[in-house]
Amino acid sequence: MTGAPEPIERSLFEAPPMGEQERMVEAVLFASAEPVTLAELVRRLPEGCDPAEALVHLRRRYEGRGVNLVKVGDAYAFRTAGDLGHLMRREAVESRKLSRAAIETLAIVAYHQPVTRAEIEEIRGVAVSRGTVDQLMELDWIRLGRRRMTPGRPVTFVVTEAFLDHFGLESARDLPGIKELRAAGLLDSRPLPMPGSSPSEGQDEDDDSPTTGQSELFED
Amino acid sequence: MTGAPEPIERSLFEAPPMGEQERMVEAVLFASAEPVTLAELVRRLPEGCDPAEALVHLRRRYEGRGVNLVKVGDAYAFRTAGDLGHLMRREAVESRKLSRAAIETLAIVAYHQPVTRAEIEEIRGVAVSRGTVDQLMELDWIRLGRRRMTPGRPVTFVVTEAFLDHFGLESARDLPGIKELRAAGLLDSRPLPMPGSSPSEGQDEDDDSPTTGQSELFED
Amino acid sequence: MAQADDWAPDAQSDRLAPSDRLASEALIVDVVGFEGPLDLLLSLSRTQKVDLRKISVLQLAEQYLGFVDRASALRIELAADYLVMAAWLAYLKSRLLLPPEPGEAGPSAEDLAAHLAYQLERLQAMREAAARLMARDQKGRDFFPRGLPEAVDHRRIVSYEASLLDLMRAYARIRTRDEFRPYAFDRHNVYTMEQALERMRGLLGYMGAWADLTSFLPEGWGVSAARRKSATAANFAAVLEMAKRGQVELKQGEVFAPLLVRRRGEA
Repeated sequence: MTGAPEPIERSLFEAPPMGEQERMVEAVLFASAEPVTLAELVRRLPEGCDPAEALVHLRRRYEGRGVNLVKVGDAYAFRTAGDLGHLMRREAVESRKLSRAAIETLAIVAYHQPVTRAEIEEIRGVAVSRGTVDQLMELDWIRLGRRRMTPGRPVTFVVTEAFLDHFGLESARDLPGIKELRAAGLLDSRPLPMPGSSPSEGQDEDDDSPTTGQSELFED
Repeated sequence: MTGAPEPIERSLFEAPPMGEQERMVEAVLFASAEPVTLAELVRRLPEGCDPAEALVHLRRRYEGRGVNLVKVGDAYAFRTAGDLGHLMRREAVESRKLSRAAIETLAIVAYHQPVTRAEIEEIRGVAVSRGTVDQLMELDWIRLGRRRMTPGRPVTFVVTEAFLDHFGLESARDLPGIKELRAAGLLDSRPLPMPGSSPSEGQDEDDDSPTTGQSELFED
Repeated sequence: MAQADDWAPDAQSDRLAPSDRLASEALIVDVVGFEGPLDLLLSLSRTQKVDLRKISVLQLAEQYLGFVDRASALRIELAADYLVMAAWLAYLKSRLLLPPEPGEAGPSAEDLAAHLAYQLERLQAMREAAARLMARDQKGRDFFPRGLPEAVDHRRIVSYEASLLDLMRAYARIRTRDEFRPYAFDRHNVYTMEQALERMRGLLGYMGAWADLTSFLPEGWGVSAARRKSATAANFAAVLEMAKRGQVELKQGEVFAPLLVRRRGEA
């Protein structure tokens, strides 16, 4: 890090020592969302810096490491070493928002468990499609509970450990009640319009792409 | 790179040498914008690896560099060095300005966690305004903790890993000045001399037994 | 306290000198600027310029009461909590000044005063802590995460995201709907598209030549208008879906003519 002894007689606006310039280039390349050109590095480092030289040092420093400094066109970026690509598998996760039907069903199971399908429908006011329940079970957020000891012995649903884990809860009992929701300002006390009766409600539904909406209704 | 000659008679499923494990941890952490937990590293590295030790080496290697290895709760991440923030202005995201009420509420949750809404109000002397808790939860800086085992079983709030990550804290114990505050008794839930007679206690919130307050989080 | 004296109510509040008017306006601004009585007390306590532990609660009570008097003289509406605090401080003041009644139970006036001082000190401490917290290096401002997270493998794993907040809001939405609008969903007279689809699928095998869609109404659904409407709409949606899947064909001679349906591939 300490290269040649620094010539003290140079100006106040002296460029930082090369070790410092290397740190700067390192930080800029790391944080940037795209490869950074040399011109851009010159612009971003203090006056008098020599990012080209800093890049040479930095490149050497990362040689053989888990991450390498590579040149992409006329720009520079850090990239995982080619032989470690197999470790990167989990990064390719595509996240989608849960449909409104699913989140409502999930909420009802969480608050009312163990709960039967008929009870979920009673609370939501609409039929629960099999796809919704299947999806929540596939996500391992709900599972079958004990059968209800009533005529027909319907199955019940309860939330899973994975659910608690995902939502950062210690137990489903930690969920706040309606009064607490309102007190905490999480709940608008203004009555909400029924589905489909207002434009604002329509927007809510927008996060379901039309295709997912359909397939949920028409699952095979 | 080539350390001691590798004993060929050892098993096929031998863990890679420590230098190699370090490279792997480096690659995985570099590739992720979010902190990666130790458990996740164990899962992703080959059988028999010891990422905890690799992390120790790696942390030392990046000391004083433009990018540092930091610990966030149980997880690890690379972050640019704090003194180089000025170079990254282009990357800076305009953050929503928090209200004074939100900032104070956040601090109270951080320093007093787990804390009930009534306790936050008792400390601030005013009701927690609608939307404040909402905003902090939306930022994913606070979340629900365990319910307090007192009459009414009120919900509690605690800070999240995202909070620690945002403020560059390893744990809530590293909050600035927390030791001094605790030593001065300012983090105690000090019982009121006479229940119900204190001005700020005005409401019927005295259901929280004050003694349970601190001990839960800061047990060590 | 000089300040408290300044705020003593005086009779001539109706005819305010310009300077008084300015003062009263400042007071209004101040009242608005305070976040409740504790905040006001904390501000007032600063004028004592001592360690909050050694603060004179008696003096503070007088300042506060002076403030409230002044506000009422200026006809400033004070929120109830300010008045509750005033009443409590007046009580505390009298307890501090008078010798304790013999045989009196409960905490002493000194205990109450000490607790108030503690509350002020704690609020002050949390404010300072909040300021120190916000002064820390912050992610996205002072230090930065990896700007270019790498996704090497192209195998896609779909993960569904939902936050606890989403969950609570969804539940709140359902519950409040019930609260404000009596639950009166008439399922008896509603025929769902799923039901229709299920039934029409079963009938698929029997569909030969072109047939009027209305002839497929389920039994008991053709009598009342409401039920007929619901079943017709459900059947219509169901055959549209089946046509989309290539299971049936639909045709209509002209606008409002009967809608005809047959199995696809039927000559």
